[in-house]
Amino acid sequence: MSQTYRLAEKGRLDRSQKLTFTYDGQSYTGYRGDTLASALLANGVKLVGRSFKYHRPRGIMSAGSEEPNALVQLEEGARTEPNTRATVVDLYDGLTAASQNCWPSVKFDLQSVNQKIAKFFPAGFYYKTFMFPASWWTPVYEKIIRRAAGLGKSPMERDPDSYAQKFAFCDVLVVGGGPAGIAAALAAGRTGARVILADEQSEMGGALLSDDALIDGQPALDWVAKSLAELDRLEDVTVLPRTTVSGYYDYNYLTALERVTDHLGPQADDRIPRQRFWKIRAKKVVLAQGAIERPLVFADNDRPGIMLAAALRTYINRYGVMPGRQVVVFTNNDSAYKTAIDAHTAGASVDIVDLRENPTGPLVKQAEALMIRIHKGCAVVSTSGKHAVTGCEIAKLSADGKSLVSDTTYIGCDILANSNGWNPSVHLWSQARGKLTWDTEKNCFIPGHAGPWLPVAAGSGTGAYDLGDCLSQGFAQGAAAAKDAGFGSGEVPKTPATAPLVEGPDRMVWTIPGKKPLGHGKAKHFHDHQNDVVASDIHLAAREGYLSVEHLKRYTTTGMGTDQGKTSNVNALAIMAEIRNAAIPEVGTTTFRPPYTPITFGAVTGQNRNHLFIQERTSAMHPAHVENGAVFEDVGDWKRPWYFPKTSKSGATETMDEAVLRECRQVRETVGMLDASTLGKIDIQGKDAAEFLNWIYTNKWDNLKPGRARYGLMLNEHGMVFDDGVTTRLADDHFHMTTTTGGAARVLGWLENWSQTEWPQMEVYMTSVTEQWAVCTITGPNARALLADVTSMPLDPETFPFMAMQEGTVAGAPARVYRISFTGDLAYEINVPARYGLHVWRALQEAGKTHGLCLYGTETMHVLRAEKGFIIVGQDTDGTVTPMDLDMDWIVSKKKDDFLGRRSFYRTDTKREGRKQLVGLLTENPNFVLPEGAHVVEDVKPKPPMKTLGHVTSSYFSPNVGRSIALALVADGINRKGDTLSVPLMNGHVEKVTLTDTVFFDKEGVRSNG
Amino acid sequence: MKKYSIFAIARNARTHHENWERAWRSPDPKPHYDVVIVGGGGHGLATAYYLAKECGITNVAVIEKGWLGGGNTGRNTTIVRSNYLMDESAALYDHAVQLWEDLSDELNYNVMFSQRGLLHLAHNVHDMQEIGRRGNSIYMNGIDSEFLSPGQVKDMVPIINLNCRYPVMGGLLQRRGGTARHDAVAWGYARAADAMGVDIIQNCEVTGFKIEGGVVKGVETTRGSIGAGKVGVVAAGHSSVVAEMAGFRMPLESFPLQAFVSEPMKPIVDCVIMSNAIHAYISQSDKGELVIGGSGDPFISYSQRGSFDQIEHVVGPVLELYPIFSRVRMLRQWGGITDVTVDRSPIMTKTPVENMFFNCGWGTGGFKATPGSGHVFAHSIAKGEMHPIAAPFSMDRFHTGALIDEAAAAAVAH
Amino acid sequence: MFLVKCPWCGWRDQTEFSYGGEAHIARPLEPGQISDAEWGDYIYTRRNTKGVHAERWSHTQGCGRWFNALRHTVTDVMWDSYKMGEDAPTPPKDWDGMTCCDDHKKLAEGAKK
Amino acid sequence: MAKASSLYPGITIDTPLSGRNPIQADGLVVTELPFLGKITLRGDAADPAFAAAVKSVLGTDLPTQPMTSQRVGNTRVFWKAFDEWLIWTPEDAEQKLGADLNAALTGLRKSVVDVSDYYTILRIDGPRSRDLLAKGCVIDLHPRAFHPGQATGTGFHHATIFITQTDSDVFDIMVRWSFADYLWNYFADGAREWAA
Repeated sequence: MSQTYRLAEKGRLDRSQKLTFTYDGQSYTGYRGDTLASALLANGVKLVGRSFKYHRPRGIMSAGSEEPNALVQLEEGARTEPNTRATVVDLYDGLTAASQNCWPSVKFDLQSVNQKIAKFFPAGFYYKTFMFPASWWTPVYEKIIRRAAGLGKSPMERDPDSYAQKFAFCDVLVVGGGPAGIAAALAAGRTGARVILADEQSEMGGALLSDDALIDGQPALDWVAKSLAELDRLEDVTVLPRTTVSGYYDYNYLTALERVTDHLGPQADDRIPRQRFWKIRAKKVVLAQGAIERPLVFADNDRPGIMLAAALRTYINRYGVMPGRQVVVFTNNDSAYKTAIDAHTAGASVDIVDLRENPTGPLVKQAEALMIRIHKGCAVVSTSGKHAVTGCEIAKLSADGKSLVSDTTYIGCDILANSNGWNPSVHLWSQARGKLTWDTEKNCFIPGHAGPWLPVAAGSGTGAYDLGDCLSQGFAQGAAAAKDAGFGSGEVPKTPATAPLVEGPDRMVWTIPGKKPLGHGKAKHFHDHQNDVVASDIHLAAREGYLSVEHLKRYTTTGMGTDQGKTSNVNALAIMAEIRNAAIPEVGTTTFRPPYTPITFGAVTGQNRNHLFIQERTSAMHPAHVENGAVFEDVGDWKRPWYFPKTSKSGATETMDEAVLRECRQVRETVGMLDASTLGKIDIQGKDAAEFLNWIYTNKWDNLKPGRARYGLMLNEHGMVFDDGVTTRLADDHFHMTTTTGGAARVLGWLENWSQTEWPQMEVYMTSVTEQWAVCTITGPNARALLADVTSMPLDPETFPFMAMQEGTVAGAPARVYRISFTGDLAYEINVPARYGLHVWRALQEAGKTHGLCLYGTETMHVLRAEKGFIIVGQDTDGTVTPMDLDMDWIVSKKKDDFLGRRSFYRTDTKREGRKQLVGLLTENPNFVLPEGAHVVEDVKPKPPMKTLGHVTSSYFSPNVGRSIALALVADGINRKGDTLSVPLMNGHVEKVTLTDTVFFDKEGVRSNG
Repeated sequence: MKKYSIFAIARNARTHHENWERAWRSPDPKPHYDVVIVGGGGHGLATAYYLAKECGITNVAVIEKGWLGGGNTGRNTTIVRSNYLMDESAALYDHAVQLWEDLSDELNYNVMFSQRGLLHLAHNVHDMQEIGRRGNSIYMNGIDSEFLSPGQVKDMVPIINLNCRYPVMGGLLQRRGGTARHDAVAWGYARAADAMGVDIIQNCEVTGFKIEGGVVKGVETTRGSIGAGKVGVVAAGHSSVVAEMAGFRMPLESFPLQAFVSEPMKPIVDCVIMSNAIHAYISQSDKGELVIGGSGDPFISYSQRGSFDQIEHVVGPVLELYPIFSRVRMLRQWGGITDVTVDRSPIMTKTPVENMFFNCGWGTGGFKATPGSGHVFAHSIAKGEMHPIAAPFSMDRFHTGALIDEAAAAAVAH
Repeated sequence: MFLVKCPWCGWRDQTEFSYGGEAHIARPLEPGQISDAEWGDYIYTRRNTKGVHAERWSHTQGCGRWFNALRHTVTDVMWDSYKMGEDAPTPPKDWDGMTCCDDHKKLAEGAKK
Repeated sequence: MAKASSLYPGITIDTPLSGRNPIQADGLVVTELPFLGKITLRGDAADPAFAAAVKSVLGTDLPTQPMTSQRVGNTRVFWKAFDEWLIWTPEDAEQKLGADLNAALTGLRKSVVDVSDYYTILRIDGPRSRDLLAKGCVIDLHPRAFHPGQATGTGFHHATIFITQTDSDVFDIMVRWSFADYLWNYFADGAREWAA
């Protein structure tokens, strides 16, 4: 079978490019310019899928992105994608697609048995069943439902393609490249404004691509080509085909998905992004998206071969496909006559079934002149055919449209085109908070009161279906938009001449009666084809009280499919309105939510994936850490050395525990070096700097001497600790603050906030200098000797005491050296401008060889500080802990009247006795390391629930103490030191623990002098 | 109320489903009710249901400015869990889970409570400490809790990319957690409450309160004055607005929170997976859609929209954890308004106005609590004293400092 | 993603800014003299206005300065911003957030004519 | 590139992008401008004493209009905020300039901080520079919207950047040391589609 249904001449195809593709394992050919849908139809393939619920055979209903039925699994393997509309896939050579949601095949689908028992699946049936026994829901019923769920299959491999984002700015964004959109872009572009014209189709022209209209007496597509050529010459105009504007957000921020290489398929250059996600900020927006045809809701209106009238016309004229031989056009309006005429011209036998008793427009006359059979006042009341439509029965309708008033007549057909009028595409208008108005003449929603960003609409998206109107609106709105954006005088270009559209009125019959009452018998009146929602479901919902549109949608699932109800929503609303005997706008409109058509996760993410997902921040010494074999820990976005495992001569590498034990011992025995560059650092200057710190920290700062450092706790206004660090006074009006690694940005923000908004009169300026300084911390008994090898600074404890700072050179580089300690041992934090960091680290490593230097990472740092009972904010505190809870009353100044957080100490709960307080824990078994997070209880019960007193915040095996140590927040812990409590673990083990002081090592604190 | 069952469906199939009765009436408001519930979402309807069912108070109205279940009930990602850190929260949320387990049966409405398991991922040492504490807290409260190794995480979610930017170091699983069908919860409660005589009045907006001598006497609405013995306000994102009408303020801020679904696909994610470090949570509905949520916008708003960059901030993490979804498409995004307290715990409280009770501040987590919240709130209103489970959640805590700080315990970095 | 007007740098993408909550909440001058309830209100209670909301923003990625702004919280339309210490501008009483500042002024002028 | 320090003999100095080859694509070259001096200056521009003192050191008035800059020889002074300026100097000139500013501003409200290594600078040169920046920059860099000499802080996905246009198709982007690798990789990845 080879393109049997292809017309000889027609269509915008490049017939020199024959393309081969595969559908359901069968090979076919098509041409460049085809969509998958048009190519399938050209090859006589009508059955392309199965519906969601009943697994009814389905075909191609539309020729655009509104398609509810023809969803295919495109490609295989890593590039497979589910639920792809065959109507928007540009055919490329080698394309592979398969039908989905059917098994074993689309022709013989076992689950189509659902049709037989459809009576038992009315809307909402699952809310009424599967409740007995309750325990069966998840393991039994839901399993069955999930087996039937979904449509296509997710890819199971990593996507080999790349994606990009583009931030774009323009004066005028025109959405839609039909006649109105092109006119708007021309009018705006000629003023010099920056214009973006985007259209979802592969070429600009919109409805003109399927039409034979004339503009200024020439084929309209000549005008399109000429206009595009002009737009191309305008420097600041960007024309984007294959680009769907998907979302309209605040302040004219619109998102658009450009399918850059989809039409080339997998053979596209892999350096080019597959799709580009545009984020456009426009000064003005012109919405010219056109209109979508509405299907009629009649009995068994879902068989393959039943399609929208305009879609058939598109297949004939644009794609050169006449997909059948016998056509019935079923309509309530004149526009479908064009389809009938074109089908007739293309050689098909055509019957028109017109709901109207007396259609009178010129198109009707033209059809009559062509001797096309017109059945007036009639409706299609049944259809037949197994895998495709083979015929239909028609009958006369009563005046009220509710019943048949004649016998039925059978007409054989293999295509049934139908039209229930048009819905202007108001989706973006609505997304932009614009109101919608029901046009009672045109029987559709049109843009009403605009949202705050005042977009304008033009063309058939406003309900204007006349080509001249579309052009003149486009020109006018384009010129006005440019003027509003500051370009041009607003002068409107002259509209070229077109033939006026003369159409008679439509006849609205929202539910076409069938041979039996609605819901009786087997016939189904679909309004939502994809989700298998039928008119009788709306009646059922109404009967049961699900009257609001949202209830209706949710109860019946109408409009919830991948097409988001583009062809179904208005029909559903109208049917509900009829039932409720209300006007359609009274029933309501549904909310249009982004995206207009589905957008790939890949495009939304763009480049922000893999190594660009979140930055990996590293210090200046990172290359050395890699060389030294560090294993890294993620601390915020930073990669910090966690530990430095050694590999023995035999090739065995230390485990983390082994490495940490070794590092812990060696630091205390000789000297260790840690990269502390990631700690936050803030330069604070100004004559009120000390006063400012008095407010920020709990302790006093005005009495600190230049060159000296002090530890501080920072509280929020709840009185809870939120950061800590050492701050050094460099000069009277100059401080250097350090913060936790994770808290750096938060603390700077906190300081700026108070300084700028509450105390602007204070003379103080903060500047982040975190990365300015690379920091090598050396600590341990040999630290002084090591440092002495690389500096000429005086290091004797008298000249350079604990908590002091000196400037000088270290390993030849300018440095600030702080004698502060997070290990309790003698320690120096050597700060050098980051450019020298790697050099100084390497110099210290080299010099350290004679001092027994070991490199250590964050894990050893944590153990060593825990040995000394030093807290880590965020680990030993959790935002509910005051300094008093930490037994750090000493750091809370009694001399200051106020500081941030102070007042909260005096609240009843904050000053209460028995709050959770930080204590040390010693396990009964000295080798047992408690899991962090385990809970401490007074009374152990055989099983939970048990009343807990608090939890273990830090827990390690300490080689230097020779046993396990832990810190915990325990209710009334400070008063309970010496008590023995229990820690019951989830595995059933219960460990007895004794509450102790938090300092486990060098309780006298003598080691900090070395 | 005619019982729903497979037999009822079979019976009605014979009459072409033309004889189903209304799930709830559309009554006009009566002049006076013993209790008026302001807000026809899940919590409000549950409150009315339990007032009627357990407290014997059936002269109750639920007034709703839009359509019932139209607020956060119909806009959330349907997750149910009780793996909370603080004892008070655990008691509250597990009370809810216990009610969830029998809810379909109790309401004779299938709310599709699916205990498919809820998995929290840990991606760094701090996360591991956090789930260590959380897992043990949950365990100590007698609630199910399991730690999973990365290998066990992979077994449970074969499509996950363990070695992502922040590698998965472990997980915490609550097997009793899962999802439920959000709309069905509202509809089920509405139908059951209606059957006991509760008037559910939709399209009726509160415009003010009648307060005499510090005691509430009634509610002014767009459908006239309605007298009330007691008033329970369950207005979620609009609680501040309602409180303003009653003359006081609540310690709340309303933030937009967004969620989205993918196109439906054959199920391959059979549990709920949450991640804090790579911020996204994901489940796959019984229709096959991936249901995805993340963090809210950082500014207050009643716009029910939120910003697109929040969506990007969720899709990125989803692809980091599940790179195979790159070609999967986002189908629909929407926003809700979350009423957030500083300690990320709800408020169930008496108010400065006598006989007026507030239930709010559920932030992003209200759906899972629906039955528990309604249950204890109904008992509190009926008695005039807060139910013991609700008592710690009173607004006094913002004066005493006795916060129930779920946020502080989870969201700190080091 | 709305735009925020920095008083110095002009209208910029909201992602460049940090939100700082309700504006004009001064820290109590003598916290020791007020009750727990008053202190609690200062820390925790906010107007949470549905309508025109005075709020603080910082142009974090731009100039780094804090300022105040009026935004309609139903539509997220910002009326205007003003520097710390300055009085808030007053949008017209009929402003429902459905027009942006300049457009509203234009519309109001149009209505006068 | 890592190289020998000219101030401190025998010392190798590095930048966060040491050792990277320029990113080259059709119409695009991205390079690092390493080791430029950078100073954050803060103070009260409305104070005539401050303005005069700064002018005496810089030889030019401070820019007081948002998003503007001044150039004196090889030194560029950028408006960063109403009370904050950023100064780029040639390599190794920052120490003297910082000292001179501190000396001239003694007693006035001010802050002078050397941030030379807090940041580095990437230069994007070529007709595609705007296309590359449009992959992440949330401000409009169209010639009508942004001109040579203009400068502002803004965002590029996760990175905070400071961007200035130096010539018609040349943009200099200052970024924190620890974000330089990220931004560089982003540009490298983004330039792939124009790879020569």
